[in-house]
Amino acid sequence: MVEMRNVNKWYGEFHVLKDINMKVNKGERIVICGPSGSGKSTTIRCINRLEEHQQGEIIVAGTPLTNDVKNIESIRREVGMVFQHFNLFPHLTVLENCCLAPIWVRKKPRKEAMAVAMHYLERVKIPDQANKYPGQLSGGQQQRVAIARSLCMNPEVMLFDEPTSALDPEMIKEVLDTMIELAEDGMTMLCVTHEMGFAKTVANRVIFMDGGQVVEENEPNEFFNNPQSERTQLFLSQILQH
Amino acid sequence: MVEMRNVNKWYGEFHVLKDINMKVNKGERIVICGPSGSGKSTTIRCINRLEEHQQGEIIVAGTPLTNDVKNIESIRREVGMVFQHFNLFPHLTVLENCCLAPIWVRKKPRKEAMAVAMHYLERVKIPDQANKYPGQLSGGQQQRVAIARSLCMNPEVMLFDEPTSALDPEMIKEVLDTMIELAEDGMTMLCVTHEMGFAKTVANRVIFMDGGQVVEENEPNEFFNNPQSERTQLFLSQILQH
Amino acid sequence: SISADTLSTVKKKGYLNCGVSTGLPGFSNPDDKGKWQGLDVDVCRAVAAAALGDEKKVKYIPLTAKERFTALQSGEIDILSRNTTWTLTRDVSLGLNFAGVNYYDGQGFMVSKSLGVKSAKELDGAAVCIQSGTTTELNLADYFRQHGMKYTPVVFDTSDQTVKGFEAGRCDVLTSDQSQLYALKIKLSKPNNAMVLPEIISKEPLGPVVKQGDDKWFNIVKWSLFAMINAEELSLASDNIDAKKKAKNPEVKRFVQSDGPIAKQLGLNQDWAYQVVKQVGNYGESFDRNVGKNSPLNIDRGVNSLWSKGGFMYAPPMR
Amino acid sequence: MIHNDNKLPDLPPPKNTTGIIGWAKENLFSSPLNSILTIIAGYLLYISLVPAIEWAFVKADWLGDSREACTSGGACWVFITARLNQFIYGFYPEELYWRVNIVFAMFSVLVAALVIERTPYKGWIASFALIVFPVIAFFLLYGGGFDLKIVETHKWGGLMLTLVLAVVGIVAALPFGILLALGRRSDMPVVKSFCVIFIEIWRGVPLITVLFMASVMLPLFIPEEVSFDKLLRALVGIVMFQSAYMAEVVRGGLQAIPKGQYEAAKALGLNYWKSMGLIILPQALKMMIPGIVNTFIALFKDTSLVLIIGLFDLLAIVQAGLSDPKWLGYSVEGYVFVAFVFWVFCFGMSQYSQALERKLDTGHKS
Amino acid sequence: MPENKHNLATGNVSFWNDPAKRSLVFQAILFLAVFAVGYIIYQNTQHNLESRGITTGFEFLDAEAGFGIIQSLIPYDETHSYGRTFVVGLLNTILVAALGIFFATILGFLIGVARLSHNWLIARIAAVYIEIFRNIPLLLQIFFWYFAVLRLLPGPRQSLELANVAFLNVRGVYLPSPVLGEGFSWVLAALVLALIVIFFIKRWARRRQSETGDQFPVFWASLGVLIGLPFIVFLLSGASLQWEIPELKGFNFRGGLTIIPELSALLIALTIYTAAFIAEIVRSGIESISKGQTEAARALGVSPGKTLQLVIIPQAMRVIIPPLTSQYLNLIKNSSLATAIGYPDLVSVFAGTTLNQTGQAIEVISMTMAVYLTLSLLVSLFMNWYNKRMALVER
Ligand SMILES: Nc1ncnc2c1ncn2[C@@H]1O[C@H](COP(=O)(O)OP(=O)(O)OP(=O)(O)O)[C@@H](O)[C@H]1O
Ligand SMILES: Nc1ncnc2c1ncn2[C@@H]1O[C@H](COP(=O)(O)OP(=O)(O)OP(=O)(O)O)[C@@H](O)[C@H]1O
Ligand SMILES: [Mg+2]
Ligand SMILES: [Mg+2]
Repeated sequence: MVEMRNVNKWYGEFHVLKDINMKVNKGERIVICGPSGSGKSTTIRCINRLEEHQQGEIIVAGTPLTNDVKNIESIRREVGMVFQHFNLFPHLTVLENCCLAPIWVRKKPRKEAMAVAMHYLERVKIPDQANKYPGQLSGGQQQRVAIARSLCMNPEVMLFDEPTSALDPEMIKEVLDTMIELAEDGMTMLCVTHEMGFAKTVANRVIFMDGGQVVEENEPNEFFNNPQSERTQLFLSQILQH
Repeated sequence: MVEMRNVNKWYGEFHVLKDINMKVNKGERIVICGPSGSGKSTTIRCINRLEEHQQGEIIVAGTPLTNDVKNIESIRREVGMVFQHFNLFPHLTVLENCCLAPIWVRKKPRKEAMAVAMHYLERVKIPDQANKYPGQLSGGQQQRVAIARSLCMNPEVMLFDEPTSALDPEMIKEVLDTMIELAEDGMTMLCVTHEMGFAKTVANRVIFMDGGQVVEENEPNEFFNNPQSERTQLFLSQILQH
Repeated sequence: SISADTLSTVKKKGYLNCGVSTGLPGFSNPDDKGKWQGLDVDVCRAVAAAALGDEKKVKYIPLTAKERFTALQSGEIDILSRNTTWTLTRDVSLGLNFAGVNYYDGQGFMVSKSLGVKSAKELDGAAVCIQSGTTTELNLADYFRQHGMKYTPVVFDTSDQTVKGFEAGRCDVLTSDQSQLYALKIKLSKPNNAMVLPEIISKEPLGPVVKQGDDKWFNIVKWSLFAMINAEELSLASDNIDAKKKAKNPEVKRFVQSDGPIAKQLGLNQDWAYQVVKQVGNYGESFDRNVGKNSPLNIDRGVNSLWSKGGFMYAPPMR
Repeated sequence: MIHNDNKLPDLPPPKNTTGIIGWAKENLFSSPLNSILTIIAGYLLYISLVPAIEWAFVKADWLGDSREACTSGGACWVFITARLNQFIYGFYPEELYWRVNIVFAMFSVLVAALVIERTPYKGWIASFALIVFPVIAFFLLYGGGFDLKIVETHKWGGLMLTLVLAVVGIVAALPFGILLALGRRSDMPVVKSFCVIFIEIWRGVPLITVLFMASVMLPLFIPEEVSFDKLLRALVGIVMFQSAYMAEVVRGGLQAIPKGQYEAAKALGLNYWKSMGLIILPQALKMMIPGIVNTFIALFKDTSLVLIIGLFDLLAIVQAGLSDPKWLGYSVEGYVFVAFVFWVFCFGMSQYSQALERKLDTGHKS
Repeated sequence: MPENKHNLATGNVSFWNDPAKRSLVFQAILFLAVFAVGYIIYQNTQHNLESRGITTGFEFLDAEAGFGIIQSLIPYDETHSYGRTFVVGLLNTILVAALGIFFATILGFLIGVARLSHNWLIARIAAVYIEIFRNIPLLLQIFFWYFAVLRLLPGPRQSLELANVAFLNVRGVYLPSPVLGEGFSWVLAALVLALIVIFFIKRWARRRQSETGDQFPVFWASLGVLIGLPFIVFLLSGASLQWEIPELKGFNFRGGLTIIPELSALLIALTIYTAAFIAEIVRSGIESISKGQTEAARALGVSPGKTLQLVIIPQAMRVIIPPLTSQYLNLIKNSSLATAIGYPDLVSVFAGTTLNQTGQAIEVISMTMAVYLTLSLLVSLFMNWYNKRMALVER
């Protein structure tokens, strides 16, 4: 589904991504972790071209990413993304948030779009909030709306960038539950997160990044119990303390 | 020192304080607790007329509170108040914060005011911060400055409105210690707080409020070990859990 | 209450507030040192010389056409000397008194030579540049209506802007008092491409104005102007008055040293008329210096000659 | 399983993404549409800028004292240089220019001291600038005391008059503005409605009608015996007008002060005026500086309107110069010069206020 | 209980120390002071007017004006009254202000968006535009557009022309004007019909979208109908619409529609000046919307144009409208600078010529000020209403 080959990226003179190689197959669930500033967000944002890479190849759903606008738009249609800060549209109701892209991008009939939206809102367990505005919802609810909004486009792959780190502890669980369900349904997922419990439960592979490179990549069990690299060990010892 | 007789207060149509009766003698230390919105802050703010009550009598240091400006001013001079959010004056140094009222209200010579201020800053253990601005201090230090600022006016009574609830856990202790010392020196104190440890240590009496009424009033030991009212029991069970 | 006596306030202040134009070459215009000069300015100087004995004791207040009457009514200025036409309405309903005429003018037209127009009657359909708030504006409307012609009024705030508009080709014709036309013509970058049409469509007697209700002050202004005109008639000029003072001519004698109670009744010093001529000069001098043959405007004396030379300038005798 | 523990080196970015080429690709030609826009814009700039620069600099004449010096066919800046004194000082007597210069110098030093961040004793300097300096400036400019010859205000003009109008306008409007703002926030209905009406009326009418009223109608309102200077009357109009705008700036500043500050001041026993003067206003004024600078810019530009009532500010005096028969036909140079002077002042001030705004912004977040 | 809850705890307070009473006294004093000042001014004015022999009252409005006005939206000539000059000036003010607001808004939005363009050159040009035009006095800009630019235009005989029906020269822009003949009411009826059709197109397009998902180009279709339908009816009905084509007669063009250069210059200056401020407002409005909003829209595959239209602008409007309102008010007030170049607006005609011919300063100036106050008030009311509506939709 997603393949990165020797991807390099610079911010000005600063080398953020160094020779990233990674391959995600259909139905796989990948968790990316690593210390702050290691390039996790950048990697994931390169996949749907929110950032541009300068060297190497990224192939999403068989299409290589190029500068072609049509290309980028078609890829974005296939890739859903959930952000740390939800980024819901505050001037639209929950339902309108979910229908916007299907109507204007997929050109779906409004009726159909609304039906699909309601379906996914039910799936994330907040159909009753459909006509409220995002400002009236709790953080957890907002993040679930954001997930539903992405799902409405029927993406092949879902990207998550620390979806729970802006949430209060009580709300983290409801969002993680939603994501676990999604994983169980066989969605291809790439998820940046520090929730190691989540990683253990659903991930097929865990990727550890540091200083812009992939340092280690392994099965969750191996990764947590038998980390190979020193940096991984250090990171895990810090993160598992609490 | 402070006496409230059948005090009633409304915000618009909303009855916040219902027939409050309370008597605080010189040297007594009273802790007021209760669930959020129960009228604790309102009660305490009525005492130095930051809020106006509409029925009943409040007598502070022998003077009944009326609309008389002179009267209010003289009472405010006798009553010190410490707020949840410190409310230090950010454009003045710590020392200037402390000297301001003595100079402009008590008309003390600047030198004397400064000497007094230094005395109290020493007492709250931050004489070395005297020439910094509030923005440069930690929350705990700021709250201690706020206490010193009130003390500089030589008040007969000190009111505290949740003085520690905006502080990080490490800093709560340093503020509580300051307050305990103050109590030990015999200051008359009225303190809204959820710090039950503090209440047990220093309070002569604990007053429990709910829904704008005084529900229970008792010695700390009795109050904590043998609460009479159901509401108190419920409240204590919630609050003592953690 | 008695409205304050202008002469005594002026004497108390020690200077005269004189309303002039914001800039009309020949009539009132600051030179590059900021010194005010012009025919209208000379009236102010004459009054100052008569009333205060010093022509320099004048404070010039530049006014736009719009402001001038209100400024006088409100007492901001003591005398308005700003090429103002004497009309019935102004005399009667604005509470003003015209103290005489220092320039007989008439409204005329200036056109570009390339237009090929020889008479104002050919101007049907023309765009006309005018200065706002003047009698010119009314005369123009009357003239075109009377001759069954149409026109487009292009109205500007100051004469400066009017010229600029004319020069930019915004209008075919510039209309104004003839004196001004000459003054404005030299402001054009190519003065020779423009010409003034022969028609004069109105009478425009211009003169200094004072407030109503202060006859004493009215007299002083009036007679200061008359003194200048009479001086020319008597051939008294700033450079010869000291010499002629000693002459025996009784009329001159009366002029330079008005005996008896007259000066006192006027509220002035005995030598007031002498001071006017000595410091400012006679009317002819003033004319030549500012608008006539010694000035860039080079306007012909024409009707502004003395009555004795076929013009309209006629001052009552000073006896 | 992948394990890769050796640290990769930081490489320099590929050539075509850095340097001029990379920059141009990213910023000018990132898409076909962008490329077209770039080319069109570049062409337009080329055809307008080249002749303009040629006119203003390459072919311009700078020095001389009459129009004969202008021979190169470009701009004739001689007109400006020859009359520069008049443009700066108006009709102020030449031998007394030193008085104006002293005021200019003091003013610059004070402004510099207040703008530079690390100046000590800012409060004292500010009070000096607001209270003592105006008195000194008045005596220097107008004269009267200390054996200084009086220079009537009708001789003032040019840049000096522009500055006097703008600075006096803003400084005098400040206290009125504060009072009006306090009044508008008061809970006394009469005071409040009076202030609201006052503010809204002055903000609702154009400045030129205000100036016109001040210049010709004000004398009708006051007793006949009293008369005051035309400049003063223009100033009265400007100050009234400006204080309404200032009041709104002050109100914004007052609203930004948290309620806790009022309460703390009250709880310490400070009365209304003391808590305003010692606690609230010092904090609010600091926050208002950008707003004040912005109103100052607006006022500074608006001073050019006084030409409509016959005062010779910078614009008016240049226009008067343009009608000098000796210098006909140089109006473009004149207007460009005035525009440039105004622009330099306004641009400088607006950059300062924007910098301050940014600083206050981050200051609040941290 | 709540009925007697007011200040029962007041007790006996000496009069001067009771803040409520003190404030009453203070207010009474203020009221009296304001009243007294007003009265003194009134007295002085009365006295001054009398002693200076100035008549007051509004009778002068009925007198014949006797001067011409270059542009009037209603029939006017020299024989009309001064009262009529007031209306003429007022309408001219409203004309230039309304056009100014319209164009300044469009230009301001364009420049504001250009300021944020990814194209460095475009963004720079927009920034330079803003910094130049908002830092130069408007009066100067008006002079520039009028005197400096006017000079460059050809005279009437060398007019630039378009297809021999439209002309541009130093006297203005001359356009053909329609002369409505017989049967033209059909065309007007068609225009009304077009509006109704557009309404239904909108509804139909929405329904079709709901059912099939196809987007219908509503805007272009509406435009087509709005222009096309009356045009077809016009052709079919054979209505006699004649165009009055401006013709060079004597000195000037006659007939047709004339846009005088005073109006153009004032309008251009007002537009360019105000647009610089509006651009800054638009920029900061758009920047106030967090980058996350754009990213979220892009991540959903929404195109940049649609992102701006559907996500950014609707949110930015909330931030933009209040300062935009004050720019509109400024523009209205600034239109009074018309007097500097002789555009016949209210200040120039009524507070200018009329005032000067009649000398009724107090009446004329107060009428003028009242007009501006009313206009400002109306615009604020409208914008507040609009802002409230926007806010309601959001929350
Ligand atoms: N727009 C940008 N311009 C320049 N540098 C950037 C930019 N965005 C990110 N960086 C830098 O790139 C590096 C990688 O950033 P990235 O956001 O990918 O880290 P991360 O692993 O997601 O960290 P975190 O856990 O804090 O989100 C960081 O050092 C960051 O400072
Ligand atoms: N200014 C006000 N206007 C109207 N209602 C108010 C106002 N201030 C407080 N209230 C209401 O009065 C009630 C009592 O408020 P108060 O602040 O005294 O509660 P509290 O016991 O201090 O609660 P907390 O523990 O949250 O501080 C609350 O329901 C509050 O919503
Ligand atoms: Mg990140
Ligand atoms: Mg509370």
